[in-house]
Amino acid sequence: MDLRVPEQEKAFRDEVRTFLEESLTPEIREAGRMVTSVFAPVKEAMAWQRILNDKGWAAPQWPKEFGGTGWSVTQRAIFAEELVRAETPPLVPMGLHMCGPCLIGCGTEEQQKEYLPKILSGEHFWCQGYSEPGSGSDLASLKTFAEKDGDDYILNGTKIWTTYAHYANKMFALVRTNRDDKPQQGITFLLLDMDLPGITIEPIVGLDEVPEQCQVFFDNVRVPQKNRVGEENDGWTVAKYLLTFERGGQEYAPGLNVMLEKIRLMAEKQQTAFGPLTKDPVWQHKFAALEADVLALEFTEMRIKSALSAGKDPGALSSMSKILGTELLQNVTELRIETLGSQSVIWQPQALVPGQEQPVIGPEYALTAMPHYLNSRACSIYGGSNEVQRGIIAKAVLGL
Amino acid sequence: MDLRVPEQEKAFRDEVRTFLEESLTPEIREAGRMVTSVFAPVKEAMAWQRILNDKGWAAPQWPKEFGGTGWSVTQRAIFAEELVRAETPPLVPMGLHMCGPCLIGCGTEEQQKEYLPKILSGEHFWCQGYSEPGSGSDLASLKTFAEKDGDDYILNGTKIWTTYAHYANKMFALVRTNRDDKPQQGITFLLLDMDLPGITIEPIVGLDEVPEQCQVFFDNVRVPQKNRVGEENDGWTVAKYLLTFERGGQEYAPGLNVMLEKIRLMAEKQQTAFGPLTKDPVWQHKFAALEADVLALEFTEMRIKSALSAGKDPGALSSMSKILGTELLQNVTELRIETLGSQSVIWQPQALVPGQEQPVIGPEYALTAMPHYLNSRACSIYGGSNEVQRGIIAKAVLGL
Amino acid sequence: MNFQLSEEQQMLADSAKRFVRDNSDVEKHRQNKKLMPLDAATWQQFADLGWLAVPFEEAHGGLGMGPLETMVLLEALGEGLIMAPYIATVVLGGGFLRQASAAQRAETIPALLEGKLQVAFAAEEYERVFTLENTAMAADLKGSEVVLNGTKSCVMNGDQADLLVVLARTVGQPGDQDGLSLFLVDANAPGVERVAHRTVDGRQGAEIRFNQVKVSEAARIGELNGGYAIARDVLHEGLLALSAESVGSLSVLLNETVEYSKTRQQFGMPIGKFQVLQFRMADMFIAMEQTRSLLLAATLKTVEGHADAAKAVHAMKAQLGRAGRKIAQEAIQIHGGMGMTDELGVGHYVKRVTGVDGLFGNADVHLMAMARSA
Amino acid sequence: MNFQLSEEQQMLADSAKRFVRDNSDVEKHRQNKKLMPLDAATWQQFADLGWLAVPFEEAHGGLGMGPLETMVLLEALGEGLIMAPYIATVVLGGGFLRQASAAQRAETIPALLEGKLQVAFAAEEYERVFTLENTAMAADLKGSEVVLNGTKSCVMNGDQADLLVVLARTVGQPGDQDGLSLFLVDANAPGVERVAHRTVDGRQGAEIRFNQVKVSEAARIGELNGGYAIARDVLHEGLLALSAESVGSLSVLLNETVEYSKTRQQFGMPIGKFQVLQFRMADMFIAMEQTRSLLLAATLKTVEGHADAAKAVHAMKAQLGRAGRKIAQEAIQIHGGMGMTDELGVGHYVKRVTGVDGLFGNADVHLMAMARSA
Repeated sequence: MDLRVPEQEKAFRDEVRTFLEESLTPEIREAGRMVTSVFAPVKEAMAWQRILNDKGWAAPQWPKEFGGTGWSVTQRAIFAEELVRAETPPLVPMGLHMCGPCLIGCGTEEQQKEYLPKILSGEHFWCQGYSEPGSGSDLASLKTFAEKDGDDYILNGTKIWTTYAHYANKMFALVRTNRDDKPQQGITFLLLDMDLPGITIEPIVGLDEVPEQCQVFFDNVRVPQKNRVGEENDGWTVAKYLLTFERGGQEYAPGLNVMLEKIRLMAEKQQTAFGPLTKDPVWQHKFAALEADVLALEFTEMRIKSALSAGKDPGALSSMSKILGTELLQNVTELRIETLGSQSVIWQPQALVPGQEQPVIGPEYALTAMPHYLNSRACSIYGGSNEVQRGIIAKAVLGL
Repeated sequence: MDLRVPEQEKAFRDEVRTFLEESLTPEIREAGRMVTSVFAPVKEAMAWQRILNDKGWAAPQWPKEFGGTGWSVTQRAIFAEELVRAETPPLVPMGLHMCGPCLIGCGTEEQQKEYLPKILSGEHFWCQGYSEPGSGSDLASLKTFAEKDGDDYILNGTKIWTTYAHYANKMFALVRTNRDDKPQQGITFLLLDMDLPGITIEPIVGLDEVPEQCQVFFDNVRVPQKNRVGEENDGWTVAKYLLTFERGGQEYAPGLNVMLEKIRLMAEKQQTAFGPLTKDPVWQHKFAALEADVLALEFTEMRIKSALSAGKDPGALSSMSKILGTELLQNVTELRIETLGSQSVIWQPQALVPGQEQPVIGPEYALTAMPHYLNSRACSIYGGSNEVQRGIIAKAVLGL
Repeated sequence: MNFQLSEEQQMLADSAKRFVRDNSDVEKHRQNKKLMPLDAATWQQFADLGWLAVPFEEAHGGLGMGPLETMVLLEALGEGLIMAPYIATVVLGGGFLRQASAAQRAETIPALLEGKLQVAFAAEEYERVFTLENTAMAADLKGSEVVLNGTKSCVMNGDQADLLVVLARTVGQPGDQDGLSLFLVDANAPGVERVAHRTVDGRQGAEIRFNQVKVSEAARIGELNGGYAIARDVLHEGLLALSAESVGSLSVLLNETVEYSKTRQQFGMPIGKFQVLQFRMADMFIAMEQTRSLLLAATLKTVEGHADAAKAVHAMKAQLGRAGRKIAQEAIQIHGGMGMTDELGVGHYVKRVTGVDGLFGNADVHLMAMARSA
Repeated sequence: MNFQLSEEQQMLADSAKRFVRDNSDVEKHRQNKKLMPLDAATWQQFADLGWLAVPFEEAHGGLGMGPLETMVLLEALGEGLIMAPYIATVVLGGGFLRQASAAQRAETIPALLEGKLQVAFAAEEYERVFTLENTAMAADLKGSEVVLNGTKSCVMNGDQADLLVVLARTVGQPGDQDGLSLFLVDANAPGVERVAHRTVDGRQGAEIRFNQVKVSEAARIGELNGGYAIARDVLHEGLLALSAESVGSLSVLLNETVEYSKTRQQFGMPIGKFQVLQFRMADMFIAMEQTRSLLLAATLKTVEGHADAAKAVHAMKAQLGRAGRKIAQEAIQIHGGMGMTDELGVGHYVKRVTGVDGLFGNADVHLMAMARSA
């Protein structure tokens, strides 16, 4: 057992840092600093993706033959950490992290050739049509129906929580093609253009007043059958491939460490009647408890990477990292609003729009605190709610 | 709305205080101070009951005609508070608070005349035969069977968690008399002598090394049918009468306040590197949070009493007071062991036996901390586990 | 001991509940995404209903009621998420004006009662954790005048106020209770610059900069350097009102969550049938009722002048922060995606409850104040 | 980065697990209700297996291993609730002796390795919240001698120890890191009075009173007034071992609770089918794995000498307290009445985990130490 980092990995980290230093524009940096969600502002995120793609680094997790980097587990982790430490805006994940892998695993060669390069370049902007008003955590109950008609499917129904559908020109969707099968069967994975006749998009305004999500309505929308990925009624297999592809899941600790350090700096500026807040034992106690939790998560994530590097299945540890990562993110954003007191009550969502010039009221560092606190409440809901995740641990890990 | 206390209630409180001052012996006081459970040492508790009974105050909750005091809701609460504040040992509840009320509500006049005076005097020491190894929170599943035979029932089976069965000369029990009915039917409420042939008692040693509970085995035990309370197969009605009788339930806040104050005094004696622990902001923060919780519970309990005094049903508030009372007791005992550090790790259960002379190792006030912490873990298990209680709130109050 | 409302209190509660049934502000919270002027019509209704007169003595034209009646009224307003600045103008503003000189009272209270005067308490400052004694903004004595320089932050209703009550330090250091003084300042006086802003809870406030603002001795409330005790007592009444309002909001959050869970289907049944959610809603219920109990404790102890009233007020604000956080977070989680939208009422209640913890010291600040007032 | 055990470590783990399978101490925890002498046979087995030699350099007759190997060994011992005083004698005692003078080492280490010497670290004092720097007991310099007076409390293994390592204050005040010194004291020296006691976790310790106990300069470990740094580093190794052992115990608590919930029937089904209990056991699992992660963090950072190793040790002890409390409480609650008995193993594991938080500073003490070491 050791934590040693081989020389070539140190060199790799330096290479990434130098690249970031040289290629991040002031606009992209600002957008990164102001992020209050897992979804960054589209314009800056896409500008950043184009820069990364020019370098060949837009999709390190993809196999090299499809445009990936061929990096090791450790290199990919280093790259991800450095992006987080430099506070770059997160890339929009629907194409690069969701649709792309499904196509790589289950798409035809033709589909791969047609779509993958445009995912990398950003020419195609994807949204994900999975959830429906009646099926949130219970995806198997989805109802949007695709009826065969000649070479096409005719789509009717509605999708909800479709992030950035109003920016997207493509959607990958799970739709029902057979009502008689068991719920998880009879579902098909389809690709479709967002400008097809019969599609209506209604943005949903969130608690932070940002229309990040949408509801999308399908009224007799014609989708060619060649846009199907995998077999008909076998869409569940395609969607599940993503889990195999992203074994080990996302790393949360690096971002949490960045946020903790920023909170510490903010707390240093807050004066109590007895000195700066960082000297207040009650604040110290809360902060230390969170630091301990994040350090534990950091090592849990290292145990996952170590297993992956050794070609083993990290299994149970991955199930818990989503729960811990999202709940610690919520706790960290909560400590931030507590640290800022009434400064976090001042509400200026317009000031978060990149490039706007209106002066900020109050300390600028307080600007993102409340929107991020509110937005982060969603983390324990989407991507398989934390209730679903705890159920998985109980059943799959503990055998209950 | 007001918190005013009428003059006659103040006078009543003074009367109680004077009585306690005059009649508590040093042995009884010591036993009260050393209590680490809801069950006090038997000898001192019974001595105290005899003193109270001589005054006519052993069962204030009983109707006056059966030996109660005729006090108002408020007077009873004042009396209970003063007992707690004087740290008297709690009276053994099985006769006075459990069997007695059932007999008052559902016993025949003959049963009432035979048993109630001896409950008051302590001549009869009762234990409660409800739980069985297979039925804890799920009482309806009990299996101990009473078969009719002439004028008797013949009992076979076993009861568990029978507090103080090894001291008792009487048991009130729920037994199955019909296996065909629905689970809650077919149960009968029986009274029996503990010295009957066929009864075996096995004390169960607890985490605190005290044999407080027992398992009781019945091997063809003959119980006369006249010892039945209520109708055959209708024992559930008898047992449930207790809920009606004790509407509003127990008050926890007075005892919690006493414990908090004792913890504060202990904390004052603990030196940190920066002064007494009571000046440590982290300790202050924890202590204040508990004080706030207990103050809230105190007023929740006042709201219950106010409703009862006005002849109203406190309903939902009673359901939550058992949860809060027991969990705050657990939190308070937890803060106490935290306050005492390694002093609470020293283990001297023998020093808690009243009247023993061996010198105590470490501060005497630390003696009860760990046994009480461990023993109090049971509070959220017995008397309808807190899981059952939360289920009641969800279903009966919130309609879920 | 008695927890029943008097007939008069019950009438006030009924009238407030009727008003709220007809005038919930949830829709306004949905619509207002920029700075809005005061809703003058609603305010006039408040005046007409006599609500502005509640805490004033009859000698001043008021109804001679107190914190108990304010509690009853505010709890109802909280249920409707009513955003009228009652606490800023009537409870805090009125509280200070009742302690002002006869001349000041004569000049201000009649206008306030008519609904013609808006007040704000300028207390918080940037980068200073809020407690009254942590006030740093200096008021310099120049002869019989006082000159104010500095900035007050997040002054609730500060954007609409005609009159500001300014807490400033005339001597001493942050941390000293001594040396604070209170001044009535015309919000439009020379040197007063206000930058209005929205707040997360759909209300409005202002950053207020004081640039060589001169006030006369007559503008002072209470003794020079003796502002702390007055500010503390008035603030405590404000916190009682804020908590009463929040208890109203919390009860709606609980009810809406419970009702939503009965209709929302997942995995073939209403989510309210899942034991985990049932227990969490039971805990929300317990948290809410415990908050209500502390509201009663703090209000009654204040009204009756118990020695531990201040401690109970701190306990209540702390509980409000802790219980409010818990209930709000669970309300969103149980609503799922819908809880994250601007569309449903629940999100607006959540934002109010979250904002309240940030105002006038959060839960930790008040737990430590409890410890100090022990 | 690599989290795989080396071949040697794996062998040690296997041998420890074999031992524990054949020698669980749970039955002894059930039986021992009074003070017991050292289980000499087990201790001799430890010596024969080479375990006493683990952390000593080869030059001293040891195996030249370190905290990683101690971790592997102790985790296995924790699974069997083995009560042999390995941490007191080998980890803490050995840690101090390795820093002692050549003469002291020659006199003690061979005996320790043979299983003939028991050691105890006398650090805690009554009514003093434990941190090393909070030590008050005075050691007075009289010429070349030092005279010890005072009482050390809850000295684990103090009842059996032949040799005591005593932390005392030679100058300064509680709170000062400077001015602490360490002395090796014969446990049977004149003026040393020991009152043995049981501890909640089924182990034993002693109150040790020092009455004019004279020790020579040669008995000092390290520099005069310079004991703090040595004591801190040795204690940190002790905390690593204590945590490793506890992680073993926690994993048993989790497993036994999960297995019990699969068999215990209530309301017509195994209680492990109730969603609320499933989620709570999932949270127990998470808490245990997070503790294991911090154990790895603290141990590896210590072994490799990272700058933040001390902070990680504090984080680990804090997590151990918090996670241990949570897992222990849930284990009892889910076992119901059976969890409260002396009969089942679960209660003994609970008592060990509860005791561990009380030793050498609880979770709060170590969270604050984290803050100071930031």
